[in-house]
Order: sequence, then structure tokens, then C-alpha cells
Amino acid sequence: MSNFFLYLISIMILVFGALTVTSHKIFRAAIYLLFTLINVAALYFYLQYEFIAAVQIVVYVGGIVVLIIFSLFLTHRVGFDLPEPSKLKMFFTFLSVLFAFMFCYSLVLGNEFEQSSSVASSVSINSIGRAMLNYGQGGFVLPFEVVSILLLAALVGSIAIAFKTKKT
Amino acid sequence: MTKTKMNNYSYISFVLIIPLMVFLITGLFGKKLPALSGILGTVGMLIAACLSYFAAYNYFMVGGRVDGLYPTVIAFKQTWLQFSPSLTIDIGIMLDPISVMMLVVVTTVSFMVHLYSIGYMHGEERYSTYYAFLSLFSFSMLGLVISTNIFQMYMFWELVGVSSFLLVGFYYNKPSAVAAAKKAFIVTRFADLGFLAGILILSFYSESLDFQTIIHRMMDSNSPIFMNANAASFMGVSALTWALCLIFIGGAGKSAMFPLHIWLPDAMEGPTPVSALIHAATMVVAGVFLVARLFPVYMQIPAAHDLVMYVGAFSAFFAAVIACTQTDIKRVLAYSTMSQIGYMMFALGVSGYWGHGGLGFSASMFHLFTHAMFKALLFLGAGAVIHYVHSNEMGDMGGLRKKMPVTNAVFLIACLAISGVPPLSGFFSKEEILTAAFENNKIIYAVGLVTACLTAFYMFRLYLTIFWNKPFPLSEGGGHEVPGDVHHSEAPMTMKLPLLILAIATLVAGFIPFSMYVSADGTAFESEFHIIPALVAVTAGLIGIFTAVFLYAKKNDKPEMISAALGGLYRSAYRKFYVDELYLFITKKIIFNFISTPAAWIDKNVVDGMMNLIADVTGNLSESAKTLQSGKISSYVMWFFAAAIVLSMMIVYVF
Amino acid sequence: MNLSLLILIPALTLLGILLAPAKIARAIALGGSFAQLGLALGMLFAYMGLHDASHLAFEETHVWFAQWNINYHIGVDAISIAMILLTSVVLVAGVLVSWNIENKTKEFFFLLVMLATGAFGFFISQDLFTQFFFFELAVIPKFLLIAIWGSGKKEYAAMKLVLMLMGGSSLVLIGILGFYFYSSQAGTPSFDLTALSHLSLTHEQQMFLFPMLFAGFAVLSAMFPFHTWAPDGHSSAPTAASMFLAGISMKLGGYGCLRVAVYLLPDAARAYSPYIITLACIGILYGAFVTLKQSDIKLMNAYSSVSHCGFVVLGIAMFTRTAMTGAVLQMISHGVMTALFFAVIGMIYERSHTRIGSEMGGLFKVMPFLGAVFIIAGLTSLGLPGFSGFVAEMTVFVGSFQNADLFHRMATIIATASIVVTAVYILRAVGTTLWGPIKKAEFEKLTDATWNEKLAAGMLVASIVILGTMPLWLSDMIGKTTEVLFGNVIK
Amino acid sequence: MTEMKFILSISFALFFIGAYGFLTRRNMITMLMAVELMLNAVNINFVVFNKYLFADKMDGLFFSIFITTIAAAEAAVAIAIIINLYRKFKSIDEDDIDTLRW
Repeated sequence: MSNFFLYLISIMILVFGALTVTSHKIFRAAIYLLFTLINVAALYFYLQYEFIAAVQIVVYVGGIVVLIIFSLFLTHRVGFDLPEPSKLKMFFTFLSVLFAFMFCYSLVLGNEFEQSSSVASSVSINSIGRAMLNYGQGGFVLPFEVVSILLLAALVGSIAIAFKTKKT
Repeated sequence: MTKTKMNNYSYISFVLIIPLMVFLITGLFGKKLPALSGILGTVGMLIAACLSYFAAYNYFMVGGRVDGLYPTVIAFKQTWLQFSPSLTIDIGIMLDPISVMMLVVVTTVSFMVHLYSIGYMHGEERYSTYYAFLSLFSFSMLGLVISTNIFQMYMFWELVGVSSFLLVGFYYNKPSAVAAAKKAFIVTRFADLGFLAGILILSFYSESLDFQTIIHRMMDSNSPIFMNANAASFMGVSALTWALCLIFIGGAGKSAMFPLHIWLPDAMEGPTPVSALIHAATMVVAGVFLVARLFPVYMQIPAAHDLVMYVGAFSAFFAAVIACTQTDIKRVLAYSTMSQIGYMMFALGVSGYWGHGGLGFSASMFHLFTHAMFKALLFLGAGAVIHYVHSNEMGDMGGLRKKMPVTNAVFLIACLAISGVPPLSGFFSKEEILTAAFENNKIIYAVGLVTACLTAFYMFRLYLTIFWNKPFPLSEGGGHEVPGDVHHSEAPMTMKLPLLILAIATLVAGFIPFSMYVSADGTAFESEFHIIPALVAVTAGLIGIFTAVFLYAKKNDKPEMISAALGGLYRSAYRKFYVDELYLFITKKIIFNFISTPAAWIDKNVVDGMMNLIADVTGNLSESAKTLQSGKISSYVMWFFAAAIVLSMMIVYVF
Repeated sequence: MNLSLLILIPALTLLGILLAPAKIARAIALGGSFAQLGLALGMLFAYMGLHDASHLAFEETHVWFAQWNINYHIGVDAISIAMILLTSVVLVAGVLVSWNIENKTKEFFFLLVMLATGAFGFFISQDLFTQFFFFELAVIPKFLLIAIWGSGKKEYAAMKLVLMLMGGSSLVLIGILGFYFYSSQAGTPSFDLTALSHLSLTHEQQMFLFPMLFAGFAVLSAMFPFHTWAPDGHSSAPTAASMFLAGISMKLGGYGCLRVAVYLLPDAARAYSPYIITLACIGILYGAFVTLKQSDIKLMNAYSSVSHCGFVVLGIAMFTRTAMTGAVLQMISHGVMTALFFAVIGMIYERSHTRIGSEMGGLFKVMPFLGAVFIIAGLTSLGLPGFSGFVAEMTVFVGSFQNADLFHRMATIIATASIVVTAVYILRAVGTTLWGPIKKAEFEKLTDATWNEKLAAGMLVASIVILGTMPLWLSDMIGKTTEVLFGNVIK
Repeated sequence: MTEMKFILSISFALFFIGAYGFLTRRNMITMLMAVELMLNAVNINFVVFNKYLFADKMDGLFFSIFITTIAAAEAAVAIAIIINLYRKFKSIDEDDIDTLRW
């Protein structure tokens, strides 16, 4: 039964992903992206990482996709058809991408992964929070701070970039 | 290193040093005191001449023979450049009969020419330069004749070449003089290439550059060095033969032997005294001197020896034929010089080495001696005529005997001498040569006899057209406008004096018992006087003279008729048998158009093109690399992506 | 004898030129170069006074980069002393010739002296790295000298010249690094010439390194077919730069070929020598024939340099003591001669404003001094005894002929044949430019040489005559050094 | 293990779908979407490895959290740039914007 969900989620991810990159309507593409991301979140649920799934939904679905849709509206008319890329380019890109995928897939199939023998630790929100703010062994406070600064910088930067320069 | 052997001949070095100093002084400071340079040069040459007379007296009379031979004296020797332990260029002074004789000849003629030039070149703008060059030439020529070392000879050989170049091109704003100077230098230079190659081969095998050592080593047919040189062969000819033939090419170039003679007639563009000195008496006999110097080695190789003989004989005849048709008096004299040098050459060629067999050698040197005197006289006389008439063309002259009595007399003497009329000097030397030829090679003898006849003919043709033929001044003005300076006197004393001295020399030089002093092996022998050959030779000369008198004593149309009758033969002789044209064809058409032009083209287009091609390829590569940088994100991504895949595959599969 | 002075004096001169006002820059340059000439002469006498005047002397070593064993190691033998003398004479003459340069005076003299500094450093270095450093120092100023003060297609010429020379020097660099790594395989990595000469390399290693070093230096000595920078460069360069280019830079190449490539890799050099001889012979004759075709007298001299420098390479590749000595003599002789030639061509050009021989004519009448100098340079070029060219060429010929086999013999004879062609083009140049009637009326008013030009030409002529009349001391000295350096590989 | 390999293959597929989109699309916003897909695929990888191979650690989790954060920042900046470009060029077709060359 659980395998069924996994396959379902997987198929959804791939189909919506493919639609995202092939759709001719840009708005639809955004929506397909949204579905893809939701399905990725579902995958996380399936893996029992609820917190990650939540972050995925909040940040991606709630944040990024909305941001994208906003910018879409700022720059496009809604019914706008995306230009068709040349068939040749599509064909060759497809081939090379397929080749690369086969390469990576063969690597994964051929590789014997070594499972860590130790006991699985809890991934509750509590432990994640502790680990995130822990400055001792196994803590992530430094990357957390760095990322927060980065985020701030990005916010300020994006505002600065998007700021309308006065025409002199 | 320094092997200076002082002996009582070391004063000979002043014979060289004086002209050199004169050259330096007049060359550097001559502009300041032009009048003095002539006097300085003349006095310097006088001293040099006196010194060499003194040396000759000492050498032949006081020193005398040692064991029946005149010794070879090294008066001075100094290493100048060392190539390897065995090969060194020494600068030195070597005295043996022929070099002492040459010293006398060169200093005498040079002194005469210096003296003569004071009058002849008077008022010339580059008077002091002229004297500087003249001194340079005298220095080089003297250095050449006293060389101890074959390379020393080559060096002075080149120096006489360049002084000849400078003097022929003395009137440098005359294009014909420039062309003649270049031609003279380049043709002799080409011949010198042979000389140089010959030196290289000879010196390699004999392991020496020293004349005495080379001769000593090569004389012995059984010595390993000789065997080695004779055994090594290239294209079926032994190395030694090659060396000697190549050296002879050098000599032939300087001595204007066929086919390297083309420069000599053109060299007459120089001032006439220069022609007398360089192109009649001294430099042009350098080739004869060279062969004479290496004569013992030539004796060892019959092929090279025969080459000398045939080339000499052919040149003698060939030049005599051309001389009969020329109208420029200096050119006639030039061809006559060539012909007489041919005589000397074939005399060497027919000569043996030992004792009386060496008659040809002695005769050749004797003729060199007498010829220097009377040919210098002829040229200086011609110079006086030209000075008077201001033209070189025979057509502008005639009947000058009344206007120029002295010149007339000396010119006649010289003409008789060269025609071999007894008892003038030319008779004796020529008679000896013909005797030597008669004894060795009948064909050469016949050629010599015919040439003697031709010589007499063209010399008297020349003499008669200048001094008799028509009355002077020419009323109808034969082509050339003769300037109306008929009133001026014959020539200044400075010009007459050398003429007289040389005339006396011409008269008496024949009585010197030359073979007593100069012979191939150094032994003295009495050259017997045979009446029959002498009569034959004189008859041949007289036939030539009477033919000339018949044709040219009075102005008439017989010469034209004869030349018309001869037709093509006359024309081709007049055009010097088209040798010049042939050379011009080879140099201009073949070398210039078929070697030089393509080479320049190749350099511009192929070699340089290759370099430019490399540059262009680099440029084009960078142009195309530039288009990779298109500014299109997708293409960058494409490259990035492809590179990532390739790299990861490399990491996985290769490493 | 402190050898570093040889670099210090030019360096101080450079500093002086940099700091002084433009007006006295030339005086400083002249003073510096005269001091350098004096020093070079002093060094010559000091060296000749030594007990064993054939080995390396006045050596000095300072550590430069200890980590990579790079040392500032200098020293001189007879060959380098000869080269240094040549360079200082040409330097003085070059400064004198460009006395009246007006455009960017300071920069001009700065670059000129810098070039000479590089050359001095190159000749005294005994450490490959130091040598390469100075080598580059001598190459790069040429670009600016030609590109700024040149004439005609100067940008193209400057670019071409520097690119080709840089190509050459990159090959040299490969060779040097190759040596460094091979020596580090054998024990201690080293750039030191003497140390490297004792390094035993395998045949393959030698055969790989030699072409790099030799070809790299040969580009600089304008060996066929790498000569094409020479005509373009010379014809566009200002007078002093041409003098330096032909008088000094081409000698860097010859010196490098001999003192680095052949010295370090004698076996490979011997193996490659037939090819080198063939190329040299082609270069000699071909250069001479191409020269025949040139109507521009400066181009003529540029091509004739190609021909004459062929003798250097020929002499080196002949592997006899005499021929190698001759090669060094030819370098010196050609350096002085060609500097003189370029100087006098430049002086004539300044007056007549044309370099095409056929457009001139009769100039001897209006400028007898320059005419005489031109003729002297020409006669030196065609190898007249009494001038240096004769001594050098004859030494090469005699030395080459000591090889007893037919190939070397033929090569020698072919090379000697070029002296005839040389005579033809030299005499043609003399005949068309100096002699004959004056072609243009304005030539009548031209002036003869000024004091500085007379001094420059006089110095060079004096050097030529001294070398040409008294060659024994020099050839002896060089011959002994040749024996010390190559004694075990030559005949 | 097979499950992990299956999910990994899904994530690879998603990654290359994103790559395909990135290469073929010319509109910048769609390119940005493709980038988001790729980032997600990477996230999945981290999470999967954490889950199946190193269950006792949380590094993979944190990586995915940080990547998500950075993706957000990146999207913000990208969109700011896109809007700015749009103002300048009146287009967000990357073919029209090639001032990045040379």
C-alpha cells in the first residue's frame, strides 16, 4: 500500500515536472510547478520528515511560487503563449539530458550504498530546533546565522535592484 | 707566436709602409692641402722605387747565388691570424727572384704614373683622393708580390681589386664609370671565389698556408701529403687538380683571361694613368704572378698546367682579333694587354721546370717585365693624346705627329716593341716565348705566331690612325666636336718625363739576360738565341706592320671595304664576340629573374606568409573563441552542463 | 673586478634618465654609455691580464630564490667579453646617432639603455633563469621603440617582431624548464650553466631539449626560416633601434645558440648539425639572393644581415674550434658592421627622406663623409681584408673546411659563394645611391654629417678597422675559450 | 535499498527535467522555475540519503532546509533582476539580452 503512494507521488512529480518545462502557457507552467512542489512535499511526508514537508509547502509553495506568479503578472499578459524553442534544439537537449540521466542512473544502480548501523534518531521539530541553535558538537548555529544574513542581504539586494531608478 | 726574423732585407718593409702612410695621410688630411698630396705620393713612390732597386741590386748582385740558386729570403714574418696550429696567416716579406723583379716593376711603373698624374690630373676636384687611392693600390700590389703566405696574397689580392674598383669609379658621376667599376669588381670577385675555394682545398691537404711549405710538401710526388691530395677525388678529379684549377680561375679573373676578361675593356673608364698602372702593368699580371708563384705545384699536375696553357693561348688570340676592330684607343690597348697576358700565361703553360726546360717560365717573367714597361708607355702616351684631343675615339684623331713629337716618338718605340721588332725589348721576350712554345707544343706555337702578326697589325693601325692618317685638326669634325684648344702645348714636363724614361726602359730592357736571374727552379741558364725562330717571329710582326701601313698610313676607304667584306666576322669581333651580352643574359635574365626575383617572392609570400598564417590562424581561433562568448545564458549553460557531464564521467570512469 | 657594475651602471643611467629633465636625458645616456664602454675595456684588460685567460672569471653568486635554487650567478669568459665590448660600442654609437631625437626624448633613451642593460645582463649571466630574465628585458623594449618612434608599417612590424621573438623565447623557456626538471630528477634542481653542463642526460632528453633551446635562440639570430621579423622590423625601426636590433639582439641569439644550446647539449647538437648546416646554407645564399632584389637600402641591409648571420649558425654547427671561433668573430664583426650600416643609412635617410636606392644617386658629392662611411660599411660587409668581416668569414670558412667529408665541404663552398652575391648587391647599392649623377636638385643642398654622427661612425669604423687589422689577440682569446668550453666535442 | 534507489532515480529524473527546461526555455521566469525544480531534486537527494543511510544524523535535513532558504533568497533576487531587466529591455527573453558578451 505504501508503495502505491510512493509510485503515485513519483508519477505526479515527474508528470507535473515535465509539464512545467514544456507548457506553452507561462501561467500554467507556474501552476504545474506548484503541483510538483506539493508532490515533493508529499514525498517528504512519505519519508516521515514532516517538518521538511512543512517547510517545503510554506517556503516553496507559499513563498516562491507566489513570488513567481507575481512577477509573471508584472511582466506578462496572462494569455501569453511562450515561443516554441527550435525542434532541433529540443531534440538534442533531450538526448543529452537523457544521456546524462542514464549516466547518473547507472551510477546509482551500480553503487552499493553502505547503511549506517546506528539507531535512527528522532527528527521531531524539537530536536531539529535544538540542533539548529546548538553551538556545540553537531550543532548548526553557524550555518543558520550565515543563511539568515544571506537572506537579509538577498532581501535588501533584491529591493535595491528592483528599485525604480529615477530618470535623470 | 711571433717569428720575426730580422736580416739585412728588413728595409723592404718600408717599400710597403711608405705607400700605406701616404694613403692614410692623403686620405685623411688630403682635403686640407691638395697640392701637397701629389708631391707627397710621388716622392714616397720615388723612395720606394729606390729602395726596391737597391734591394734588387743587393739580391742579385751582392747576395748572389747560394749553391747555384738564388735563395728565398724571408725578410720579415709576423703571425697575423691563427686558424689552427698549422694554418696561420702570416704577414711577411718573401724575396725570391720573381718577387724582387715584381717589386722593381711595380715601384717603377707606379712612380712613373704618380709623376705623370701630377700633370694629367691637375685641377681635378678629387686630386688628393686620387693620390690616396693610387697609394693604396701601390701598397696592395706590393704587398701581393712579396707575400709569404697564400692567404696574405689573397688579402692583398682583394685589396688591389678594391683599389681598382675605387679608381675605375673615380669619375663617379659618370654612370658608365660606375658600371665599369662594379663590373670589374664583381667579375674578379667571382674569380676570387675560385681562388678562395682553391686555397681552402690546397691548405687542407698541405696543412699549411705558407707558400714555401706548400711548395715544399707538394713538390715531392712520394710524400704522403701529396699522395693524399692527389688521391682524394671529387667528381673524378683529384683534389689537388681541383685546387689548382680553382686557383687558376682566380688568376684568370685578375688577369682577364677568357672568359673572365669582360671587365678589362670597361675598366678603361678610369683615369688613363690608372689604366696604365693597374690595367696594363701591374694588377692584371697578378694572375701570371700567382701561377708563377705556385709553378712547382702546377708542374705536378699536368691537367692544371695544360689548362693554363690553353686558356692563355686562346685568350691571346681571341683578344688580338677583337683588338683589330675596336675604335676606342684605350680599348684597343686593353685588348692588347689581354692578349699579351695570354702570351705570358701560355708561356708558363708550355714551360718545364728543370734547367733549360724552364725557358717558358723565364720568358714569361721576362715578357711580364718588358710588357709592363712598354704597355705603361703606350697607355701613358695614349693618355697624353687623350689629354690633348679630349676624346678616346680614333675617329677624332689623326696627324698628331706634328703636334706631339715626343709622344709620337715614344709611342712608335712602344709599338715597335710590342710588335717584336729587334732590338727593342719586346722582341727578346716574345722570341723566347715562341721558342719555348715551339719546343713544347706546335699548335700553341702557331697560335702565338698568328697572334704576334695580329698584334703588330692592330698596334700599327692604332699608331697610324692617331699620328698619321688624316691631318689635324680635323676639318670635317669626325662626329666628336673637338674643342678649339689646338694651341695648347703637347703636355707638361711631368707627363713627358715618365714617357721618356719608360721609352728608354723599353729600348734597353731587352738586353737584360733574364734567364740568368729568373728561372723556374732557380738555376741560371743561358737562353740561346736561334736565328731561324727569331726570323720567323720578326717576319710575322713585319707582315702585320706592313699590312697596317698599307691600310692606314693615308686616309682611304680600304679598311671599310675589308670590314664590309668580312661581314659577320667583323661585326662579331667588333661586338667582342657577344661575350658581354652572354654575361648580361646570365646575370640579368637568369640570376636576377630566375633566382633572385623568385627568392624575394618566396620570402614575401611563402616564408613570411607562413608566419603571417600562424598569426592569422591564431587570430581566427580567437575570433571563433570570441563567438563562444555570445552573452547568451543558454549557450553558457549548455557548455557548463556538457562540461559538468564530461568532467563527472571523467572522474568516474577515468580516475 | 666587480662584474655587477656592468649592470649597475646602466641601471643608474636608467634612473638618471628617469629623474632628470628631458633636456639632459641624452647627455646622461651618453655619459652612462661611455662609462660602460670604459668599464668594458677595463674588464677586457683585466681579463687579458689573468693567468688563465680562457676560463670563466670574475664570478659572483648571490642567492635569488633559495627555494628554487635560482641564483644571481654572473661571470665572463672571452666570448662574453667580446660580446660586451660589442654591445657597449653599439650602445654609445646608438645614443650618439639618436642625439637629435625630439619626440619623447626621455622615454626613447630610457628604452634604449634598458635594452642594452638586458643585453649586458644576458651576456654575463651564468644562471639560466637570470639569463632568461635579462633576455626578456632585452626583447620587450623593442616593441615600444619600433611602435612609437618607427616609420612605415610600424605597428605591424613591432607586433610581428615581438611576437616572433616571444615565440622563440617561449621555446627557450621550455628548454630551460626541461633542464630544471631533468636536473631535479638527477638530484638537485639547478639553473646553473656550469652545473648543468655536468648533468648527464639520456639521448632522448638531449634530443628533446636541443631543438627547443636552439630554435628559440635561432629565431633571435634570424636563422632561415625564422628571419621574417628582421626585414619588417628593421625597415620600420628608428635608426638606433635598428642598430641595436641587428647589432645586439641578433647576437643574443647567436650567443645563446652557442653558449647555452650547444654548450649544454653537445651530443644532440652534433646529431642535429646536418640540418642546422643545411638551413644555415639556405639562409646564407637565399638571404643574399633576396637582398639582390631589394631596392630599399635599409631592407637590403636587413636581408644581408640574414645572410651574414647564417655564417654564425654555420660556424657553430661545423663543430671545429676554428669555425666556432669564426662564428663568434662573425657575431662581433657583423654587429659592428651592421650597426654602422644602419647608422649611415639612417643618417642618409634623415637627409634625403628616401630609402629607395634608385631615387638617390650622386650623394657622394654632397656628403663625402657619409659616403665614405657607407662604402667602408659595404666593403666590410663584402669581406674586404683589413676590415673585420674578412677575418670572421675566413675563419668560418677555413674552420668549416676542416671537416673532411663531402657534405661539410659542399656546404662551405656554397656558403663562400655568397660573398660574390654580397659584392653584387653592395656595389649596386653604392653605385645607385652614392655614385652616378645627382637625381634631384634638392639633394645638392644636403649637408654632411654632424659631430655626433661623425663620432658615432668614427667609433664603429675604428672598431671595424682594429678588428680587421689586428685580429690575433681576439681570435686567440676566443679560440682558447672555445677550447675550454667545447674541447671534448670539437676537432 | 531498492526503495531508496527508486526515489533517487525519481530525483535524478526531476533534476534532468529541470535541466531540460533550463536549456530549452528562453523566458527567464520559466528558466527560474526550471532551476527550482533542480533545487528540489537536490533536496530530495539530501533527504533520502539522510533517511536511508545516516538515520542517526540530521545533516541532510539541515542541508535541505538551508537549500530551501537559499532558494527563496535566490528567487527573490532573480525576480528583482528579471523585473529590472524587463524595465530596461521590455523583454525577459534571454535571447534579447546578450550584453554579457565580450
